Amino acid sequence: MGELRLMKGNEAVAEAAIRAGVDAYFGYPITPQSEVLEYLMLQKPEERTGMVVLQAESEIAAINMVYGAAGTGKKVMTSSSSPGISLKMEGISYIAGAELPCLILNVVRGGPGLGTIQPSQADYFQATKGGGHGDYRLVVLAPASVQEMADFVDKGMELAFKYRNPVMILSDGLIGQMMEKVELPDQKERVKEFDQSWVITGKTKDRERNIITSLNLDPDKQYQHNMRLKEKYDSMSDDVMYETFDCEDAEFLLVAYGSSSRICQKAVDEARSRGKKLGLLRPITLFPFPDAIISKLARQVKGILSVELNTGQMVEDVMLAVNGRVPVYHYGTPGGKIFSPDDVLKAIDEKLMGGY
Amino acid sequence: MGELRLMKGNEAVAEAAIRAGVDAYFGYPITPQSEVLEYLMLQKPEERTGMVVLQAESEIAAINMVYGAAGTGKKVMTSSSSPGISLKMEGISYIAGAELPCLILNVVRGGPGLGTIQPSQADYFQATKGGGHGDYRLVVLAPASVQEMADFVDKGMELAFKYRNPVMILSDGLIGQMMEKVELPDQKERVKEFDQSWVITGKTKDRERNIITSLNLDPDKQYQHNMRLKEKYDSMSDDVMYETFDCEDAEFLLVAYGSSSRICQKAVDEARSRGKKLGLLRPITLFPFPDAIISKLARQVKGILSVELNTGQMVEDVMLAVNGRVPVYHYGTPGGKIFSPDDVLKAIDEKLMGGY
Amino acid sequence: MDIKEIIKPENLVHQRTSLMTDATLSYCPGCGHGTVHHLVMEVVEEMEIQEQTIGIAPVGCSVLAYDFMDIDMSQAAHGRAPAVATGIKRLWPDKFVFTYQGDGDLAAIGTAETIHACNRGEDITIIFINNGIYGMTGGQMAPTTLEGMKSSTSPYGRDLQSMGHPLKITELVAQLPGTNFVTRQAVHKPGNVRKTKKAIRKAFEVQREKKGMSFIEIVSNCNSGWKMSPNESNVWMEEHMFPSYPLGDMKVDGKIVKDLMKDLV
Amino acid sequence: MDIKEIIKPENLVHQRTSLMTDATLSYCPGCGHGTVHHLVMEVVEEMEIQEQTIGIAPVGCSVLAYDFMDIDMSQAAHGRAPAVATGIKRLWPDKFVFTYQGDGDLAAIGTAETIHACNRGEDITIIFINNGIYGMTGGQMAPTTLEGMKSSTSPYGRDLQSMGHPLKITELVAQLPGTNFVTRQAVHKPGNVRKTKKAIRKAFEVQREKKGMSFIEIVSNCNSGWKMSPNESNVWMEEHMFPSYPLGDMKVDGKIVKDLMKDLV
Amino acid sequence: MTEEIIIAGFGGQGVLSMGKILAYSGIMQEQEVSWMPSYGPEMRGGTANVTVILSDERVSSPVLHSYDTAIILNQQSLDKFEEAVKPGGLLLYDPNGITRHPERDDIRVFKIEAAAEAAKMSSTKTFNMIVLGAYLKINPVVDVENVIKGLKSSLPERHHHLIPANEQAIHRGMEIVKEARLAAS
Amino acid sequence: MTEEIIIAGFGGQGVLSMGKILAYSGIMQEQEVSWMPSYGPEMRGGTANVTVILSDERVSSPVLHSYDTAIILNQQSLDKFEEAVKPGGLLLYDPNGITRHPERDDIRVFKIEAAAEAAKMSSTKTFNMIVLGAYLKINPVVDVENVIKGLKSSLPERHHHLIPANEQAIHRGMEIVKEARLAAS
Amino acid sequence: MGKMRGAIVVDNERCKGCEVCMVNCPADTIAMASEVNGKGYHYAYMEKPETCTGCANCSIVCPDGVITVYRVKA
Amino acid sequence: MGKMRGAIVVDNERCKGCEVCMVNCPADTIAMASEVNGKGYHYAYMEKPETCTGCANCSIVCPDGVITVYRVKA
Ligand SMILES: Cc1ncc(C[n+]2csc(CCOP(=O)(O)OP(=O)(O)O)c2C)c(N)n1
Ligand SMILES: Cc1ncc(C[n+]2csc(CCOP(=O)(O)OP(=O)(O)O)c2C)c(N)n1
Ligand code: SF4
Ligand code: SF4
Ligand code: SF4
Ligand code: SF4
Ligand code: SF4
Ligand code: SF4
Ligand SMILES: [Mg+2]
Ligand SMILES: [Mg+2]
Repeated sequence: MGELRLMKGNEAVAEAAIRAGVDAYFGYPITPQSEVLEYLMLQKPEERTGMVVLQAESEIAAINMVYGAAGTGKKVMTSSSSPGISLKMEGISYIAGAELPCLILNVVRGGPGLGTIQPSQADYFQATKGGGHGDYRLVVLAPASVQEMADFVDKGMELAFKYRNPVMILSDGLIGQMMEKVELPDQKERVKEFDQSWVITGKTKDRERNIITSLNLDPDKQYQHNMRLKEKYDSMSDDVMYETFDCEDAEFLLVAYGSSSRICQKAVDEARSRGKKLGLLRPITLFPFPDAIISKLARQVKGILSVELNTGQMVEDVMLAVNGRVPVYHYGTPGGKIFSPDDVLKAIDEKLMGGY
Repeated sequence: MGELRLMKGNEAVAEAAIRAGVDAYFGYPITPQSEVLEYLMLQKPEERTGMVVLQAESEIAAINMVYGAAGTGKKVMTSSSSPGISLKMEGISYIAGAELPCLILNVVRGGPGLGTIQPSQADYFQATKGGGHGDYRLVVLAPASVQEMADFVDKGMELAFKYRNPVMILSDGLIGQMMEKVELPDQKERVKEFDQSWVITGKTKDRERNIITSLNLDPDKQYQHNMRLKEKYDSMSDDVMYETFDCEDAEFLLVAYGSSSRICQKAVDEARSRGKKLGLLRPITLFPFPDAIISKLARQVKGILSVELNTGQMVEDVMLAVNGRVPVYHYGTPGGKIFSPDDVLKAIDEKLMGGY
Repeated sequence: MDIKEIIKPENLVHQRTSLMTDATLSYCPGCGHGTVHHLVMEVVEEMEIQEQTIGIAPVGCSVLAYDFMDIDMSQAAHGRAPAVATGIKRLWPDKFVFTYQGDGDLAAIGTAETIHACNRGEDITIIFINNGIYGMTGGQMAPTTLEGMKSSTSPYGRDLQSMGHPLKITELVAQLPGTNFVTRQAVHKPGNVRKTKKAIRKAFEVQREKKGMSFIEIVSNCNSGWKMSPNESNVWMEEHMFPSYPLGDMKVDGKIVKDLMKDLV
Repeated sequence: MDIKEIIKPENLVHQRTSLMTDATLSYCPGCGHGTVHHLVMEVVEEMEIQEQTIGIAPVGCSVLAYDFMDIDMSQAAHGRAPAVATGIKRLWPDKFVFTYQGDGDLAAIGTAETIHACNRGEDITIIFINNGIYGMTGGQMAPTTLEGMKSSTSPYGRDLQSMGHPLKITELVAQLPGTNFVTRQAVHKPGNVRKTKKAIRKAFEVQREKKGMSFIEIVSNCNSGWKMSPNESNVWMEEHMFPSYPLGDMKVDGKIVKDLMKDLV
Repeated sequence: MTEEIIIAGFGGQGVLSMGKILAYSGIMQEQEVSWMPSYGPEMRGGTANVTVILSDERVSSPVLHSYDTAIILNQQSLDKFEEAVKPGGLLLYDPNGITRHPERDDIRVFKIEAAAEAAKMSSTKTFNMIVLGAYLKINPVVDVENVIKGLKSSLPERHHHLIPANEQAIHRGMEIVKEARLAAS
Repeated sequence: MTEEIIIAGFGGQGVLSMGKILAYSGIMQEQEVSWMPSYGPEMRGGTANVTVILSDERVSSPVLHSYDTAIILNQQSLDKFEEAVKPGGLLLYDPNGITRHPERDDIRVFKIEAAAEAAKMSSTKTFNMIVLGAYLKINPVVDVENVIKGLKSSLPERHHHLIPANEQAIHRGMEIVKEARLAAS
Repeated sequence: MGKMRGAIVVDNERCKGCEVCMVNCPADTIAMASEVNGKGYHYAYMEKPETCTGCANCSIVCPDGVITVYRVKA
Repeated sequence: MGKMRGAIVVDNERCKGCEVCMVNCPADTIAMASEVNGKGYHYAYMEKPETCTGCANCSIVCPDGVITVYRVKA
């Protein structure tokens, strides 16, 4: 068993990054995730593993530093929160277009605009549908615990390199700021060999020069590039991850991710204790979305409630998976207000089981 | 009848802006829409109407100039193309959060990243689901002709002020670069009276000070703000606009907007001439999306094909509207490659009518 | 003489300007932000331009400036206040428009907007609170953080080699042809407060005459970020901040009045 | 003597460096971009550092620089090349990393990245092609466009009052402590070409010694944007661009060697 | 009536403006029109083309992959667009610089020595008007008087003195166009 | 066993770190734990609170709107959280500065004069440990020895000399806590 | 003659006890109360009222603008 | 003695006819061909080969790098 610690989600990400052998972090402070950069700076990672940590002049600079470094085949990451992530949209689209691996953490806060620094899940669309321009997708991982904040750093990097695609950890202020027990992985070595088929580390005599670009002036080439990307995104369904709670005999289903899923777990326990056959499906990957399992459960249950800290975003993906088979509802509180298990239970009674 | 001209879509927007009495344009050059700024500069709008036109140092500066000016109650606009629009995401989220009216033109090009300057419709998600952070929505108008490029400036401003919300004209390089006959509206006066209930033009003795902000540190207030926004967005369904072609007796339906819809019109003509009962629904507003009519048509037709210059975006909204009643397919070419009416006909045969 | 005889309306010498609202300032005890707020509103009051004045609050500790100043205001995205001000001023050239920004806001993320608004010579006033740190977000390193200075993102002190140098952006903008009046002041002592107020007044006069950008840096404390008491922080500021950020006018009436190069190098 | 006797391998004096690829340059006839490309590759060849050199192409006419230079390269988003270069150099401190940027890219949208990479003293080389215009997008006004100069977005000439002043960003970055070598050159005449090559060589040497940022502005023509023939444009450049953008070294070995203030004001 | 035309050649040949004049003429005669150019860096390569549609009805697709008429001004364009002419359609080309002549026999092919003629008229600027005249001779989709009207409303006042020369060029084009080969069918 | 606790008071009272020590102690005794603070500018206002959950099972919701135990250190927090204690639950408060005392009669209410005691012990820093001791007396959710272990692993080595004082404070808290009123039921 | 007598009024409830006024009073008039206000701050008060000259230094440096100054010719 | 004779080879097909080499040749060696290359450009050539000193000025200013220079002691 690895080392046990009580840590904030944000700190866990930072510590896990060092241990995962991440080569560089570039970021800019913003609440509620500044602890990532602060923790890293405190750890002197340049001494622990040689990891480079740099406070950039802005989120835009940070994401473009990530783009530059990622092109050299290194493991690179950044983190921010909602307004800062919006500023990274152009850069993220470039990284996806140039097919570079990297990790981006969004510790979501309430918006739109400056909004509030309280937790929210209102950046679901931005993360899963591509807030930047063009047909691209991110792999989106939604941690629901501090442990997963730590675990998804290495997992995310693995997926990023597997697909040569940016991976986003879509967390929120709740998971970022809370402390839980974390089992930390052992220190990994930083990688020393790079895939010379694409990295830009200097053109050696024994290979052609490598180019990192997302530009294709020839429409046919751009078309082919996009179709290849599309195939790649489709193939990601191999890596769908989700978790089910009490779904075996469920008559009604909650779908919730991240912090909401934690709250929903309690609601399910409570409902079960009252004899109601409620289940919970927690998507762990938001893209690829676990539509197959939802589609399957839609044959079993009488209705589904998508529970989110927003005005209704993931509910669309749930509906697309269900495709009309059973009614799908949304319950959520936007803008930094967090519902309680009781609120969810009330919503279940009103919306989901209302007709029954 | 107004003045007739042969104009590029981009020029039509610029001329229409002057005539609509738009007070200011802030922009930054990017192909394929630089003609908007160029045309305006050539017209000396400061002499024609007093309109202010300024080339900003970046798209980010431009959208924030728009934010500033919009807060004073003036009619303000900007334009860009995909990568530039991605840079505006934070600003757009702020404008939506602060509930300011303004007009944003996106002359979409192929992406992701730098991509290509050829036309594309791959920014549909970004425009309609909110590429920025938080729960916000834009009114999205999709012109399919140079005439509509001109008309939607005034129409867009009207909606922007009606809802105090940013309105996006989602066009593309095809509509922006092509020339067609335009009937230009007469010159409107610039507005001189401003709604003192919210504009910041200097606090006069007879009113409280006005504040433009999207910040609500109190989660309850932010929650209420978001719920009010949500209601506003829902109420926008009053302004749904769409156009139907040959839908009365259609057995199969195409759904396409903007430039795609033009190409699809020809495909419908062709299919009809071959005796196939094909119809076309063209959403004019992409948000609010015309789901009621699609839902209605889904009771009549055997299958629906969403035709887009991308790898499949609007198709999700079509599926959500259809909710499983009939099969829904997607056909599209991403990345700047434009399908021809014949390509569409082939796709119809393969995908839509394949089973019949 | 009895105190009661002195405390009479006719003997009033100084009180909070009525252009400050009743809201309690959200700043930490002893933070210079509050002092500057009062000064700006005093100038607006004295010039009788409340009806023509529009302020821009940044993202930073002063994000809520609009809660405290009784004038029309717009909050701006982090770093974008000069662009927001440009948008307003271009459409309302006869209004008085000022931004109020911190060093992170103005000299990090907002560098481009700062330089270009100055370079365009926008007829606005930028009030720039340099406290060498990101106060709002919990004391991270700012572009203006001094060498060796500790912050939550430079916990072992700012290392010039890896983290870059303290950025003297005011010296840079003073050299742009678009700026008319550029000065650096402080508000920790009465004499400095008086000078700062004069500078703000002058800045608004420059604006009235449409002579270009007026830019006022105010070196200020952030006792929370610096982890000192307010008075300690003011002493530390004199000893450490002022040598790097020397007070005084840099450009007056469009003419440079100081050897900037010396201060820069 | 017959020409054929002269044209023999052993008599070779100068030819295209083999570090340029065979692709035909995408530039307009007579455009200085091509000349600079060759110079950079000649220096890389002479220093024998092809295996250690990584270049960053901007968004601008030189967006395709990676098609022409036979080295590993990354294309960067508009204005962000210095950040991209920072990302690379921080992880590969022993490589030679350079950006190649236009005036729109570097001095408009990329202002913040330029200033901060210079201020951090990143050990990279910025090659900055100042042609006073946005060539790529069809001749719009750039930050460096001269007063009265026509462009597609200043069709009646740049008006300082409404459009701002020509921005001398090189003079600004020369004053930042992070820059070690800052110079302004040209490539329209053989003498200038030779000097520019020396400057590029020096920049790479500075990089080898990790002494901070080396920044080379090259004032160049854009005959398409200026709507002149190549040779006309070069004459016009000498007459109009050089007075505003005077050639010569500004900072050598970390020391300012020129009265920058004079050039600025 | 709907006429779908592609005009293609080198950048400097006035391809885009010829299309524009044609479209403007259509407007003068109360037709619906569209003009869709190729644009962007592909034009740096030296080629330019524009799709013009004139119709009595609302124009549907401004983008076409087959045409009623192709007006071809260089070899590259001939290679690219010969196949795209609809069976029974029209191909008009200037043989100047053409090494491989049109080969299709299911369309009508016309030759116009416009470059040579323009050189003779010592006014290379009117080259594209000669071509236009040739086209209008074969297929009078718009009246010449509407072309003149179109020129008047599209050209700035200070260029109006050039109109007579343009008109002359149009007429010259009408005179010198020759059918190269009749469609087989 | 699952114990859901809210600790609430002024910013300077060590609310967050008390929660942290509790959570760490839980880990030492192989429990599952979560610690969820209020954060952000609401803390500038001067109040701070933290939800701590200790459980033998995986912790579900770290956010709660009702609690087994409320540990209350100022009036504002009492006003806010008194109603949130589950029926039959526990409310522990320091009466210092309290003007309106707890009123519910369906919960157990305990009083701990921790501020006064800390002042007496002339070590205001141990205030929160006194409170913790009081709580552990009433509800020994974790063993004191695990609290000490928790302190050892959460405090940096250089602060370990403070541990005995903390332990003492915990014991003092255990001694001085008083039941204010029994639940009615 | 010409000597000034002053007095200040501190808005106790709004004072944050920062002590900036205190160190900037040339006459050493001000001290901090041992009691705290509703927010828990030791507020400023005139410890030596007789020394105050009404110079307003305290009031203009007070970040929270909670001091009002009065002055008369003594 | 010491006088240099030079010669240049222009890659005609890659020359863009910009004339920059021509104006920068100190010996007035270069002129533009009246024919055009495949891209339609009038390419540079040695009009007066005898004047060329092999100074390489033309070659180093050529933006397209299409000139190769040779030199011998005459
Ligand atoms: C786009 C974006 N990035 C980051 C933040 C987080 N943030 C808020 S204030 C601030 C810095 C404030 O520092 P400064 O401008 O120096 O003002 P101060 O608080 O010191 O007065 C930052 C980074 C944000 N709100 N938005
Ligand atoms: C975000 C973004 N904004 C705008 C553009 C469009 N754009 C491409 S190049 C360019 C300017 C190029 O000018 P400059 O940097 O001076 O380079 P030059 O072409 O003159 O060499 C612009 C505005 C873009 N591609 N991306
Ligand atoms: S954090 Fe610093 S700048 Fe912000 S209010 Fe407190 S002292 Fe002032
Ligand atoms: S447009 Fe200007 S800068 Fe670009 S290649 Fe042509 S001449 Fe050079
Ligand atoms: S008015 Fe002057 S003398 Fe009186 S208390 Fe204030 S600072 Fe002291
Ligand atoms: S300066 Fe103001 S807030 Fe500070 S102690 Fe004095 S009166 Fe109170
Ligand atoms: S080598 Fe010198 S002399 Fe010879 S052609 Fe070239 S420039 Fe002229
Ligand atoms: S400089 Fe080069 S490209 Fe230009 S004409 Fe001479 S040889 Fe040709
Ligand atoms: Mg600061
Ligand atoms: Mg340029």
